[in-house]
Amino acid sequence: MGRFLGHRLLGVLPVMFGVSVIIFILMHLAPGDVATVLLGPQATEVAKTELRHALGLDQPLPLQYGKWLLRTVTGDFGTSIATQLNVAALVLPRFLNTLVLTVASLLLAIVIGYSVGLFAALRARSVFDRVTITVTLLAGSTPPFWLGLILVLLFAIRLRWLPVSGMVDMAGDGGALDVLRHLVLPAVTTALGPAAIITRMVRSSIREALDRPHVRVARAKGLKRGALLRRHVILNALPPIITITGLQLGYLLGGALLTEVVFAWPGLGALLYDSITARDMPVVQATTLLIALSFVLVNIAVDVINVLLDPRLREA
Amino acid sequence: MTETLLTVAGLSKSFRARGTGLFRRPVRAVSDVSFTLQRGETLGLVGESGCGKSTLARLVLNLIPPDSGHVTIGGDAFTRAGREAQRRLRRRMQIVFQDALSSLNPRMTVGVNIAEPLRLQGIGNAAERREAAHGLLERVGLRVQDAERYPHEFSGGQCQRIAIARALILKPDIVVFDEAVSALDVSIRAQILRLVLDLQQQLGLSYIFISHDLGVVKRVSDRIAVMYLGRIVEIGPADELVRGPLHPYAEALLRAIPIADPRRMRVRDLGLAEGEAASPMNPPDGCAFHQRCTRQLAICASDIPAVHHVSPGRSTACFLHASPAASRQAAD
Amino acid sequence: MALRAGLLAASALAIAATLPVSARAAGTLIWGMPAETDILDPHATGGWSTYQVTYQIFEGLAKEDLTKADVASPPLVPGLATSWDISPDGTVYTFKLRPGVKFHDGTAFDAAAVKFNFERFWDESSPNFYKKAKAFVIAYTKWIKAVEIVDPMTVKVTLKAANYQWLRQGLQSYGQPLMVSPEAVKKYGNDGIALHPIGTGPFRFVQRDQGVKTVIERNPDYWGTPAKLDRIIIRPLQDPATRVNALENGEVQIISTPPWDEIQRLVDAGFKLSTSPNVPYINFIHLNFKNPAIADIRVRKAINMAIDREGIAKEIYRSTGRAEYGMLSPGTDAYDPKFASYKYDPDGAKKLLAEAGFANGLKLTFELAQYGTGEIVETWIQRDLKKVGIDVELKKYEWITYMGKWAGGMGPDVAMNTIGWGMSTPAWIDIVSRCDSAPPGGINSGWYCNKEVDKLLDAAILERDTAKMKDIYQKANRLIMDDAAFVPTIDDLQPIVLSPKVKGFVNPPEDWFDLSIVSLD
Amino acid sequence: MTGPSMSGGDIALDVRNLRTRFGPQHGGVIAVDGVSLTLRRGRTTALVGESGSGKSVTALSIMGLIEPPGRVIDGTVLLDGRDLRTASDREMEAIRGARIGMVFQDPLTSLNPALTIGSQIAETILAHEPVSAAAAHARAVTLLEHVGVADAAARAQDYPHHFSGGMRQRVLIAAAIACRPGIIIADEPTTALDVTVQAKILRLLHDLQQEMHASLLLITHDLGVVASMADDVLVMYAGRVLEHADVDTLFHAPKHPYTRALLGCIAGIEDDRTAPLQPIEGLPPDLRNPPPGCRFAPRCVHAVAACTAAVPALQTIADGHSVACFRAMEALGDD
Amino acid sequence: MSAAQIAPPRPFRQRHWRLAAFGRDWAAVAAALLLLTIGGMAVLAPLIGAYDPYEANNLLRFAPPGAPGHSLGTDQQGRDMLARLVWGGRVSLLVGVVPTVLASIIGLGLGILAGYARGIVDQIIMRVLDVLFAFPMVLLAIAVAGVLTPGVGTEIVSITIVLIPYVGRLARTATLSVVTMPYIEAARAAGGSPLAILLRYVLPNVLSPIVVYATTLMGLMIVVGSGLSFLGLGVQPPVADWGAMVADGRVVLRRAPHVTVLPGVVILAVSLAFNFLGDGLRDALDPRTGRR
Repeated sequence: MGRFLGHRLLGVLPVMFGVSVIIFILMHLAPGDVATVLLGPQATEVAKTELRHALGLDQPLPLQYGKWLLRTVTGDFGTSIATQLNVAALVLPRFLNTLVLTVASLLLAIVIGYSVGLFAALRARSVFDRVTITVTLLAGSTPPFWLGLILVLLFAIRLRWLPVSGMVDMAGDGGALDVLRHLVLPAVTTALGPAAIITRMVRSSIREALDRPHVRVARAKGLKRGALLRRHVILNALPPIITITGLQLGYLLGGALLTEVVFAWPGLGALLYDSITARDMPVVQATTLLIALSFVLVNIAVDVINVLLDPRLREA
Repeated sequence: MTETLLTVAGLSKSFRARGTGLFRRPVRAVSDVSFTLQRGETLGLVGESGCGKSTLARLVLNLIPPDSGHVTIGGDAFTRAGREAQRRLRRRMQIVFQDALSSLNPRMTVGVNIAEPLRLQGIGNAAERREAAHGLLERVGLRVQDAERYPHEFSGGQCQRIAIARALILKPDIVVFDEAVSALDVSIRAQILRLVLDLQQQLGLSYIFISHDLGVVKRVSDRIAVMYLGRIVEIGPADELVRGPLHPYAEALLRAIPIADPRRMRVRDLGLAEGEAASPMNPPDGCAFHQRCTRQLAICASDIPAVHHVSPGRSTACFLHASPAASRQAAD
Repeated sequence: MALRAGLLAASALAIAATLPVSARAAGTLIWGMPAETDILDPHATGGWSTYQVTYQIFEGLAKEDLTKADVASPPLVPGLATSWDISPDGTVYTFKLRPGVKFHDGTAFDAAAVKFNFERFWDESSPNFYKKAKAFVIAYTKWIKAVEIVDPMTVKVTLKAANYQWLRQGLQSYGQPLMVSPEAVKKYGNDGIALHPIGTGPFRFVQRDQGVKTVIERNPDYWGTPAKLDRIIIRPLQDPATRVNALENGEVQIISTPPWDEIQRLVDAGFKLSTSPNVPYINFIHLNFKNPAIADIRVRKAINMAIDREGIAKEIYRSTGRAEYGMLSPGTDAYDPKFASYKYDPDGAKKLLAEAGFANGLKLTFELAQYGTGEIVETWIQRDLKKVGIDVELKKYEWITYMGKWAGGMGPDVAMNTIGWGMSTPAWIDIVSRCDSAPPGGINSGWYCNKEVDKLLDAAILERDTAKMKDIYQKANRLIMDDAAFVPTIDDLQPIVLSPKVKGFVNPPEDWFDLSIVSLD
Repeated sequence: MTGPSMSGGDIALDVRNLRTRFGPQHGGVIAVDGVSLTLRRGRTTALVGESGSGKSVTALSIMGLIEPPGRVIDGTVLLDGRDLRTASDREMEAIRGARIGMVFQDPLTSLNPALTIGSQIAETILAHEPVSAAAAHARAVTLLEHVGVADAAARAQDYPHHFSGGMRQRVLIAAAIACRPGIIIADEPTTALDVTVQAKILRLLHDLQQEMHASLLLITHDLGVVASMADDVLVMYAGRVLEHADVDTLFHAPKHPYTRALLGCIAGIEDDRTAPLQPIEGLPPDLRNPPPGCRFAPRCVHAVAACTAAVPALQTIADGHSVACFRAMEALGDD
Repeated sequence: MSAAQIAPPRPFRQRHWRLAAFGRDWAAVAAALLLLTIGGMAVLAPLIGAYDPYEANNLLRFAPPGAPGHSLGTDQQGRDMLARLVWGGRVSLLVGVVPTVLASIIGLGLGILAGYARGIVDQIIMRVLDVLFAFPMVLLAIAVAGVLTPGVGTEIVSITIVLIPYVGRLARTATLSVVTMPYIEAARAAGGSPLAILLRYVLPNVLSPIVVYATTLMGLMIVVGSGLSFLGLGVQPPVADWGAMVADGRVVLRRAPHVTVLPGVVILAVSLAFNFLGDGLRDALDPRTGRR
């Protein structure tokens, strides 16, 4: 187990390296000049050159990358070009905001997905099962940004039950309950897709587990329904379910961007979008790495859980 | 009259075990296997699961490269032959697998499947290949119309007929059957066995017939080779071997088979071999069978017995039947 | 476990959903802005949306009076200087400083503080020099020759040459010489001012939550009339629909740049619309003189005549825009509302095109920045040009890419590009129309060059007499439009929608506002 | 060998006219079509047939383990006078594992890979007896020893993948007999095993049955296994029982042409290579569209017109010997 | 457009295509018909419809659906909604279909190569795909689109790049399961060259899960592509695809909800149709999965 974990964690490095190189190259391929953006159209060429020099943008690319890498490895993510804020100080609160949205959406998706999926699997081919399948397809086909708009129209504008946007009250002192109120619509919007996927996975995985021979053996032993489901069905159906749940978490961490835009949720995705458009390289790099890292770490966590669930893997 | 078609000499093959940790060491699947096959003869290869018989089949067919040893077909080196030479030699030896359906390409019609070896070998034009396939379809007991259907539309027995037809389309000298009837029901199995025997008679084929079922092997084979943990422990004429097995493992195998006659054998009469088969991942020193052997000698735990010729056509790898010199040595 | 936690969260959400919108603290104004403010250091920032915040925190020696809406241009009034004296040759400015002013951190404002600030954004030899500021405040500092302390409350600035627009040039976007607390600079470093903006203004900085909000509160020790509001929260709400929704739900009290089509509905619903008739900027199209077709003046005139500006102003801007026929922005002294150039005349345009040899049509490329909500004006222009036989391909670029292309000048394959820009000084016109403003010297993106115009512009800046100065600029404007060098289009009259509770808001001829006069019911 | 005893107290399970259908009422498949059998204490009954003959479905029907879209549609399953077909789910749970133990075909997949061996045996006990988990586990260890697993206490903590196929089958047998059921149903218990392992498992099943004086219903396609284990034999074909006899009669005086043909098909170890194989021609019927009359008729060399006209009933032709064939009483040569 | 929705299906065993099975699946048939209709309308857009999608009519702004002459109403510029939906479909379908096809071809190639060659080739390909995989899909698309000039071409390129690792992984898994099939060995025993085996045995058998997956992906990419357009990274005006139409309409969401609702419903319907079609294909191509 320890070796497995060590091995997997070591594997994170090349992936992160690859991610940072790609982002670095992409950002440098991007047209547009940071100096023009920062200094405005009036700035003289001399001033722009000086700024580029000050930012180290006139150095050869590999050198720039190497310096960046060296600083990053020592934990220094630099200063945002656009806002002069410390990148770590800028990115971390945004990451937490995204985490709030992501975890809330995921919990919602899990509650819906696990219960509906299980119920549908146990009643295979029933009306409920068929409806579930259709609804999950429908949910998976709904553009979330559009759904967000419709929900806003209904619940925020027409009914006025919930705030339109933001993470906290505009005045900014609403406390945890206020955050919860703001969380409802974006979380529902974001949760819909993952809930659909999780539902389908739970359903198919439970159905597959129900078909395994040892379930019949367990029934032949006279096990009660609860014990049967718990010990012989759910336990064995879990690995793919956990894998897909982990994937959802990973994707949500970086993929809730559109929801963040629609609801003005101050998350990481929106920050990254802004930073890309502002060519704010240090922020883009830090954000991308953070998102990719969380994604990779979530995948590792999923693997670890699956290994713990499966004695065969546990011993290897 | 006898003509040696196939010579297998000293074939060995190890695999690197999958996974990490404990079982990283190489697994010896086949160790130093030698035999010959005469024209028109059937050699039965029998052994229990994990004994390496399927690996041996793939080695003989050169589907996987051996670590050592070689295969010669009719005097031509097969292993380590040039690509083109190897391709041509493949025409002389074909294989029929256990899972007939999986051995047919599901995206091709039965006719195309059967004709496929011709195509891969670049023999004939489309019409000729088609005709050849039709001819073989009838020969294996199916109808010409079946050529246009797809494999999944056929039952297991029918699929095996198709697979046999495909194996025969290159007009090979040798056909290897790898557990070809094991998955079939008794009545269908008998049909296929009869077909296999009839074809041999009609076409003068030589067979290597691999199975875990000694009853089936005995029924079709002239000679039988018994495998245990990657080695041939005994080889000899089918009748002799069944009547009087030399190797203790062959004997144990025979005694464990229930006979379909309640008057002659009940469950109490079944021979119960000691222990369980050793793992190929972790083989014991010396004779692989010695821990289970009721008649083991001191030497069995340390030395690997060589193959000894006991009588014409019979040989075994057991110290009990070693040459007198070896026996004496063992007794000391 | 995960299941139970999920249930908890779900029930908490359900409870939360039923609660009413909480009451707000009185005296707090929340403003929904379309853009995030960037660096809160007035010497090192360029965006007007940022100045809408920094203007409340910082002050300059001179100020523009933003409490009046019905003026052509905001009058220059004393700020941290109670008065200034300009030498007869126009090169020496002597500022008398306002006594008794303290920065928000308690630092006294005096000549030393002024000197310190000048050193920071101008004097490269000073240890206090902030390299980053140089590029921003350049329009102001490039004229400076010397800065001297005359006495503790008097500062003398000597210019390299006369420039009667100099004071006003310092109050435009892209770097303003506002006074920053020297103590704060020493304490937090030059870069630290962005996070600790400490000035003398009516509001002081409270908190900045990047991308979420910026909070400022009343400066109780303000030297002038104290601000009426306790607190202002500025919220970046990039999405226009979000801004409207937030306003209607009472979450914010003011929004900038409302969607045109929603304005009337908002007004009908009881919200107040405020526009500025004299905005200090203008929307226009650069025509590219390097493009073979555009090089023909008949084509340039035809384009000018083909566009139905009044239609756009009415149908798209919903009367919050005004058709423009010249290049002087309305927020300057020199603007003449009666100035006319090319009237909407599609038939005339067709005739001109035919004369130019394009009777059978013409294909042109039009570069523009992507605004995110559909380029409704540009597509209108595209349709209008189509009617006179010009096929326009719209090439849309993401903002930063576009900035580079625009500032770098158009290549010969491009016919036109567009921008909305301007200042409350007519001297702005230099930057886009002088020969030596061709990239990279300036933003004359279409490579327009008329020596006559240059001469006029040279003279204008040396003219101390306002009336004569206006006259020169109007002559230059006439020349430029005779050349049909640009296509001035429609001005956005800076519509702002306010909750009826907001009192005293003034929409002046400037890009930013004086919020100290605003109050809430 | 004693003849079948007639005493009713001997009967452990009495199955009458069992019918099980898969799929809809029309167009479905009758997988078990009127099977009757009687299990006696201390005796082994073999159900023999080829794949698709309905022998496994019969066992599952008895156990109440048929799952939708399958359904037992007719018949009675009498256990001590109680018809299991009318029993509630809860009652069936109490009977399964406690009164009837079942061993399945594939020991590789019949154990839950995620649970220890010990807990999979103990769960049978815990499901039926009010004992502590520790006590159940202790009994599981004893059971493991009983079925011949060495070092049982340590191995109870192991997971299935540590065990060979034969050992897993021992574990499954231990779980099936944990509550000492009066009836053991073994569905192809050795099919997936090597022949040397098969011999041991057969011996184990036999010894346990004797020791517990239980009834064993042995389901297999292997006539060798039948010959060595069974007291009574039922031959099934396409969902129906064609012949029922004691083992000696069945092997030495079979009456049904199918039984006889089947015996002719087996490649016995003793048979000479020169002896011609006598396969049954044709394929088993498609149960979605079964042939009229006797279902073996299309493949039967002795079939006459009557065979396709009506279904021959299972008729007793001698004490303990019944056959479902119109020509059962005729002397038929095997051509 | 949670990218998570493109978690690859587990590969299934190959069976021959069964048209009859597909024909029985009414949902799939209906979906196919819907897609054909919408696709046909998009392709034939210049030939049908009474209105120019770009012609604004200022007198008829925000006409609700059912207005005379404008069955689906008009938008904020008075442009006919139906015409715009039809013309927008050209772009939306292009962006949904083309990148999926491109990525399928590239991913299939890489996946088969990795699965068939194994060893170092496999390692290199999979590590590169791992890196691409670690980018959240939408962000990678935005990063690529942000670098290149916005437009249909960019949208296609960025979505293609995003999809490659997904298809590649599935193709590799499918290849790994196919290469162990006995029919591959049979072909080798018959003397088939590696290339012949790759083309005649591996490719056709890996293809069907990819086709099914690609069909489902097309539905998702319609949604993803519309999301990119929603952010302004898509087509150039005056052309507007469905996502851009939603984005355009959101400012007038209250006043004229149909301007936003209609394109959203169309995206949903088309995406749903691709999903149904994918499910239908899955069932038709693999008899093992039961009828729904």
